This record gives sequence, C-alpha cells and structure tokens, in this order.
Amino acid sequence: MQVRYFDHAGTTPLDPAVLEAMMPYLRESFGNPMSIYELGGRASAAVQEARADVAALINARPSGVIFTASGAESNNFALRGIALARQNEGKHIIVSKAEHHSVLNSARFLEKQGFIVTYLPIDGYGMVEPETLGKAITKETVLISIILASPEVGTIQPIRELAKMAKEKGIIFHTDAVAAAGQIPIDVKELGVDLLSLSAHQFYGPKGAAALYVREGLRIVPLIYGGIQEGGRRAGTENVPAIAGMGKAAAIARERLSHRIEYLRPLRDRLIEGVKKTDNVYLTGHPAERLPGHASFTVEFVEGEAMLLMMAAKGIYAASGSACSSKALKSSPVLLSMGIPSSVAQGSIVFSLGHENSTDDVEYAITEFSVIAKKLREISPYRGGWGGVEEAEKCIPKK
Amino acid sequence: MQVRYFDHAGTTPLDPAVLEAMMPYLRESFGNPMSIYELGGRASAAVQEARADVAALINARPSGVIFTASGAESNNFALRGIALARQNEGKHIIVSKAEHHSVLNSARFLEKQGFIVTYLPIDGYGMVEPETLGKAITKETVLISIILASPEVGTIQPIRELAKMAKEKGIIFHTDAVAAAGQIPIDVKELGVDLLSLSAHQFYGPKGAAALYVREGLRIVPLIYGGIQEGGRRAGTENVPAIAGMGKAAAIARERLSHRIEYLRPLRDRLIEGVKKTDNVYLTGHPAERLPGHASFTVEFVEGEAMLLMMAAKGIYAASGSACSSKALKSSPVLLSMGIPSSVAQGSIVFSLGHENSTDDVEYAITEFSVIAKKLREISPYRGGWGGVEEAEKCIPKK
Amino acid sequence: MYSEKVMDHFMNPRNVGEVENPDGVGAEGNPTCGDVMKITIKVEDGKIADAKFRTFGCGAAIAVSSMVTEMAKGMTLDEALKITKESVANELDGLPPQKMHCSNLGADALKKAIEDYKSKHPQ
Amino acid sequence: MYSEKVMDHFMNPRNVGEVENPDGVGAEGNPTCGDVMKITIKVEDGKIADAKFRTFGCGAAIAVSSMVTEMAKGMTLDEALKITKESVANELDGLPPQKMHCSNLGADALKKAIEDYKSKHPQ
Ligand SMILES: Cc1ncc(COP(=O)(O)O)c(C=O)c1O
Ligand SMILES: Cc1ncc(COP(=O)(O)O)c(C=O)c1O
Repeated sequence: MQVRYFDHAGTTPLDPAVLEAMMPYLRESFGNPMSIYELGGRASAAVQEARADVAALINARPSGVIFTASGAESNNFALRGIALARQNEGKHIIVSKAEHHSVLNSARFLEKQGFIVTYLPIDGYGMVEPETLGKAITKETVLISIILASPEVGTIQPIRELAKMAKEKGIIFHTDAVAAAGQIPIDVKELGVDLLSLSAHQFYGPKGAAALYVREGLRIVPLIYGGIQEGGRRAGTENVPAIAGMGKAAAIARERLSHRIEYLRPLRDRLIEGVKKTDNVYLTGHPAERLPGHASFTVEFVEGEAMLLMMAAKGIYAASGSACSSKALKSSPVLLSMGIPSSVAQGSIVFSLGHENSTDDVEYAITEFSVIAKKLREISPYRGGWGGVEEAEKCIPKK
Repeated sequence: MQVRYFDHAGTTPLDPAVLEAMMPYLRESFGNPMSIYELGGRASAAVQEARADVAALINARPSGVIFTASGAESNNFALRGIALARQNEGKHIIVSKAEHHSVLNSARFLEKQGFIVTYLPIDGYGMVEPETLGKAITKETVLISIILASPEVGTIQPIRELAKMAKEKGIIFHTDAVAAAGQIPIDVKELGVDLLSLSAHQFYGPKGAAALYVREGLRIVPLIYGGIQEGGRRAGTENVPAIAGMGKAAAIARERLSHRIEYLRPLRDRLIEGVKKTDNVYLTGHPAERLPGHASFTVEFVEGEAMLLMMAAKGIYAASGSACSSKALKSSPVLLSMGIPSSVAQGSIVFSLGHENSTDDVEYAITEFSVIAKKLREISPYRGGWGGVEEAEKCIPKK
Repeated sequence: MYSEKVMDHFMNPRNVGEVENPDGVGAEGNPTCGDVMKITIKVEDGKIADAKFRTFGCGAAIAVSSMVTEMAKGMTLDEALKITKESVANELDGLPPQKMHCSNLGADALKKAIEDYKSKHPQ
Repeated sequence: MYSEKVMDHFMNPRNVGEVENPDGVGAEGNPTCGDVMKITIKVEDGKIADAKFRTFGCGAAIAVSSMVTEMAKGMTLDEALKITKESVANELDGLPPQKMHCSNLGADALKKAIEDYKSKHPQ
C-alpha cells in the first residue's frame, strides 16, 4: 500500500542528499574532532562547516551556534542555562501555554529550584497576545521563552513584537523554533531573540543533531559539563555524522525555502478546505498566521487515535493531540489552553505536510478522511451530537 | 600512506555490520517511535531491541537502560540526577582523581550548588585504594562515582570492592564504564554498582548513542526534561539509527569479547615491551590491572604533541595527555594526580589498540617510535637529562 | 502496538448499534477524559440473546466493545457477569499496558447493562 | 591544524643545535608548563652571523624556533630585536590561536640571546 506521510511535525524523512553528506563520517572519516591527526582535523572541519550552514539558516554568526543532540536538550539548555546564569538578577521566568513539553517541564523544574514561573495564557488561535506578556513582566523577570510556531496547531507567534518588549526591559528572550526551522524564514537579528532552538530531524536532517543559538556575549551555564567541545558550553564527543547532516539539511532548507513554502501553501489550503467539508470539523490554530504545511483540526464526536488508526490502515500517517493517542494519555495542553473542551480535543487530528506530498496524496486524504469520520461516527454514541455531555455547548471552538 | 589507528580510546571506527544495522533507520524506517502508525512502531521496536542488547552486554534488565546521546551526558545525568534525588539525605559526594572531565566537572557544578565533594587521591598506578575511600565516607555521603577503567592510563579500578563499601553504608555507587565497555567483561550485578555509563562510539558503535544503566527502583532526577521518552527519564526524540547501531555494537561486543581480549593482550604486551626499549620511556598506569588494548607511556625530554605529529606523519595515530596536545592546554590531571612531574607528563603518549590493528602495525609503531623519540630528543635542550630543571629528581615515575 | 485481533475488531467491529427495545442499557466512561461505551442487551430465557454497542474512543476501546458483546452473546447473565477486563483483553490477545485501564471499560458497561435488566426484572 | 609551512619547519627544522663558542645565549619557557627554547647566536660586525636552537615543546614551538633562527640570520642586532611573535607567526603562514601565546617564545628567546651578547659587549 502506498504510504502518504503527513506527520512531518513528528519527524521528517532524511533527505538522501543529507544522508550522502553523512556517509563519509559514518565510514572512513570516523575520527574524533578533538584529536590532532588528519582524521580528527577532517571531523573538526565537518563540524565547523556545518556550524556555518546552520548559522546561515538563521542569519547568525557561526560562533553563536552550539550543537546539541535534540530540540528537547536545546530547550532545557536555554531555560536552565540562562536561569542559572541570571538568578542573581531575579528569579521570575515567563513561558507561554503554547510551549512544547521540553520548555514547560524545564520551567517546572526551575520552579522546584525556587524560580517563579508565569504560564502565559493563549487565545483561541493558540496565540500569545503582546498585552498579556506586558502585564506578566515584573522587575524580577530574567527570561521569557515563547515558541515560534506550534507543531500542534501550526500557529506562528508574533515573536518580533514579543522579543522587542523583552529587550526594552533588558530581559533575555528565547524562542523554540524547532517546529518552524526549515518551514518559514528565520532571522535571529530581525526577530531580535537572544536564544533560539532548532532540531535537524524536523527539516529533513538526521535525528541526534540539534542546536541552540546563543547571542554573542550572552553568558549561559552548560547543561552538560565535561570537555571543551562547543567552546566549553556543551561537552560530549561531537556526533560528527549527524552534525554534518544537519549542516547539509540547513543548507538545502535555506536554498529551497521559498520554493517549499510556495509548494506547500496551496497544498495545505486545499487540504483544509477539503477536510472541512465534513460536518463538525474545525480548523485549530490561526487561519492565516500558520506554518505553510500545517493543517490541524478537531473532528467532533470521534476520538483521534481511532481516526489515526483507520487512516493508517489506508496508508495515511498523521498525528493527534488526543489523550488516547499520546503515550502519556493526556490531551494536548495547548488545545485545552485554547479553550477547546476536552471532549472535542479528543477529536484532534494534525496533518503536517512535506514537499514529498503530492496533490494526489492530499486528495486521497480528503476522501478517506470523510469516509473514516463517518464510519467512526456511526459507531459513536454521539453521532447525533454531544447530547447529555456536560460541555456540549462549549464544543464548537471559537472562530 | 597506510594509516595505523591507535586511538580507540578517543573513538573507534564504526563496525560495517553496525552501519548496516543503522541504514534502514536512516532511510525508509525514519519514523518517530512515539507515533502510532507502523512506521513509528518499527522505530520503537528497534529502540527496544537495542535496549535489550545493551542490557545484555552489562547483564542488566532492559528496563534499567536509559539511552542518552554521549558518555558525557550519561555522567552528568548520573551525578546530578542522583545528587538531586538524594540531597535531603546528605550533601556529600565522592569522586576519584582518575575521573573523566564529565564526572569531575559535574562534581564541580554540584559544589556550586552546595554539595561537598571529596576528590579521592590515586596512587602511582592511577588506582583508588579502598582504604582511602573508606576514610572519605561520611554520614552525609550520598553518592560515590569511580571510573571503571581509565582511557588515559588504562588502569582498571577495583570497583567490586569499592562498590561493596558503598553498599554497606547505603550509598549510591556510579561507575563510568565508557572506556571499559566492550573491552572487558562488565556485569552490573557482579560489580554491585547502582549506575553505570557507557558510550557506543567507544566500542565500534556510532557517535550520538550512549546509555546510563540505573538499578531497578532507584529514583533519578532527569537531566533533560520534556516528553515521556525513556520512561520520562530522558526527553528528546530518540536517535533511532544511532540507538539501533549501539544495540548491534553491543551484541557484537558481547559475542566477540573474549576473542578480542585474547587478540589484544599479546599485541599490547608486545607494544609495551617494544616501546620501552627506548631509553627513559616509562609505562603509565597499572602493569597488570589494565585494559587489554591499552599501552600508555611517558617519554622523557620530549613533548607529546610533537611526538604525535611526527608519528602521524608516518601514519601512526595515537594520543597524548600533554598540555600542548590538549585543546584546553592543560596536562592530564590524572597523570599529575599519579605523582608524575608535569615536565614528564608533557611526554605522555597513549596507544589504544583495536582489533583491526595487526602485528605489523605494532612492529611498525615500535620502530618508528624509537626513531621519532631520538629525533625529537636531538632537538631537545634536555637530550642529556633534565639538568637544571627543578623537578629533575622526581622525573622517574614510581614503579 | 495492537495485536492483529484488536485491529480486526477495531477495523471490523461486530455488533455496532443498539438492539431494538433493549432489556438492559449500560454506559461507562466520559468523553472529556477518554472513552465512552454504551451497551444494549436483549435477554431471553436468562441468556443474553443479543448485545450491541456504541463507543466513543480509541482503537482499543472499540475493539474491546466489539469483543465483549461477542463474548456475552449466548451467555447466561451469571456467566456474563464473570467477564472481566482481563478476560476481554485475553480474548483480544492482549492490550498495550497503558490501555488496560482507560480503554477497557467493556466489561463494566456490560455489567451495568445486566444490572439495569435485573433492576427492571427483580426475581 | 597547522599550516604547511609550520609542518615543514617542524618536520625539517633548520638550525638545530648550538653555535660553537656562542656570543649570546637566551632561553625562554619552562618544561613544567609547556615549551622551552634555547637560542645561541654568533655575532659578527653587528650582525647575526649564525643562530641555532634547541627546543622542548610542541610542533608549533619547534617550527617557531626554526623560523626565528632563519629570520635572524644575517640581520643586524637592531633588526633582529624587532622580530615579534606576530612576525614569526606570519612567516609561518599563521599559528592556531591557542598556540599564539604558549608556543611562540622564539622571539623572546632570541631577544634574550641578543641581550646576553650586549651585556657581554657593552658599547
Ligand atoms: C572514561 C570516559 N568517560 C566519559 C567519556 C565521554 O564520553 P563521550 O565521548 O561519549 O561524551 C569518555 C570519552 O572518551 C571517556 O573516556
Ligand atoms: C516545538 C518543539 N520543540 C521541541 C521539540 C523537541 O525536539 P526533539 O524532538 O528534537 O527533542 C519538538 C519536537 O517535536 C517540537 O516540535
């Protein structure tokens, strides 16, 4: 059966050109970049080249790019590294309710260490309103972390505006760009952010390579101590093949970004239009300020995992923020924070498109989606409406 | 020119069979193990299989193996994760002076967090004496971390004895087995350790995959927070190809361990015998309790980096603990802690053999070593002895 | 993730719907936290002559509903009351551990349906 | 890591040894912290007629020693005193940043040798 992969926000396939760029370092050029013989020099050169390519993707200087092993690590590093470096200036941190677990749970860890954390509410589109941020800032605030784009609802935050507010008060600003990198143009200078996380496996690069951008001159406490790799800011033998792959993926993403966006947007719009033809299906996230390949919905009266399984049986691979589909058995906190009732959040379905997806994939998904939603509603006790369910009236998300 | 690679303690080449085991996950099986469709299931199964293989290498249960991205991360995780989990029971930690930077610098970080750290002295062979440990233990001690085998001097510590002392006092015991795994048999039950670090790129596995063994029932605070990967103990999308590779490398290491040891020991002994024929060259580390492929020396009156460069020009790739050869420009603290004067430590040369090394490699290295030492001594102002150098009398390491 | 049998009962669920003029009705669960199962039964001669379900929930929940109605049909009420989460899961060749509790409400819904019947037909 | 020129001067160092009956001797460095260079010079007609070195140290240190003696030969004492760390590094097509300070003692050792000569031959 033909597979139609619509879960690029989960992970992307490795670009064959990226794999090719990794192969020498998986074979003959296996050296440790720290060693002084030529084999080490070759590895070290590969890391430096990749650093320049990753930096170019976000318009940073190469020295601002610290390689890590995952987006989660980058986010932990950013939050905890800055909190520790700044704790004498204040112990208040602001994050939004649209953040990834790795930001939220880093913030919770810092709470246990004596920091005060404000979790900024988001609106029905999953958006942080600048006013809300303004009100949350105190004299004690040392760090603000707000996601650039949500992998769950696709919404792109007004980071430039938010970062400017931070800058005016001398507060460090971090953005988690893991879901955004390679999808939309990113320029750390234009955005005005101090730190930015990105992860290669989200833009056709390998798993195991990620990065944290840190503005020049900004002190950050390491998360992983040891040797002097990454200028003493992140220890551990460099994962040279993955880093080389990340560099190549960044170079390709940079080169093809505008083509990819032009290709993805109409595909996404067609998918949204087509899927919404099924009754009681709602777009989640912002209709305009959203990732070019991102189409996310709630499907009332059915549960997301069941939808996913039936779609998978048809070769359609997508994702869901429903409680049952998550291995933690919790509904997406982002959906709930947007005011979506949890019964409706159970019907979450997320399509994240990639440039390998064809128009045919999209048309096929639209057709099957409708059939499957009908089939599951046939089985559902709520096929005629939420009826007795307490939250019935709240079920239709804000438009 | 033929390359003779003698720096397996720095990193090993990737076993072609390991690369083959990784390839499916770098190609078609690129899924995220968290996703519920078949592509995710395949990735998740690969991780579970690798977990079983890594567990088998150290005679642990699979559930005791937490994958990380580097030996450095495993060591940071072990020290800080246990210190945080146990801080209410006491704030004293013991590490040895034979530890890797990632243990030492994690300990230093904990000092800043209010812990008291004892750095156990080591003897002239780089060995921790059980008596010394006994004296260092206090009622406040919650964690002891002692390296299993040194990548710098090859010495294998009496971990079973040391861990037993810890157990008797109810103290958690961690051992850094990064340099030992795949080199000597490791059995966490027999050793009696609570935690153990290992890293794939040290036993013909890929860079980017490592593990921390945590005894069943032992609580550890995560180093990287986020999703529920690795049972909620280590967040971040799993590096599936590297983890699959680590599993394969562990399975191969387990199967071939005794053959490898039998092959390496005589090769190492011949190298030691041959190299020591050059005047004023001394073995560092323990003569008997040492890694089967490890041969480390000090070469008086010359500097290690210069030796390395001249050897590299002959295709011989080795390592050194000299200040000039380290990118941090510091002599190996392990050598200094062993009582070796820093002028002599400058002449550190480390050969770490692998099973690809042939008898011919070793004979070639012996011959060239002698020529190169002579050539550099010709240039050295100390070719006739340390003369005026203050530490002259101390120059000959304890035998 | 799921056994073949689970997938079969999920993809081709047996006994979907409501029996006409049910003798007993039982519902279990809550859509805000996860799964909801509603089972209707027809009782004849002390035996479950027919059983149908409607379920809002994940793959496991639907498969469990399908299986529990299949198991119940033809059983005496007392036999049917002995159906447990475990026996349903076993008949399905197992369920993933995290699904054992949250999506395995079939036996509970069936029990409620039988109790409903019993309360209406006191002996 | 090193330029070709550094590698050439390291692998084939020029002017190794001591000049006979040196007119000036200069040493710099300490083996306990890193590199030691010892330079001996022969002075004729106010010019450096010959210069030789012995060095304990890394590749950079040996290349620097070789280069500085090459540069000095034929220079007047005043010209030779103007040789700096930077000019030696430039002649070697650069040195890695971390080596600029620790292993680049050639100019200092030469200066000491010239001063030694001058102290013995006060004008
Ligand atoms: C004993 C020891 N511990 C820890 C490490 C760090 O492991 P990694 O290189 O995977 O970060 C090394 C690396 O060489 C090591 O030899
Ligand atoms: C927004 C966001 N942040 C962080 C992460 C974590 O990145 P990684 O999977 O590389 O750990 C993800 C992963 O999907 C993400 O979407």
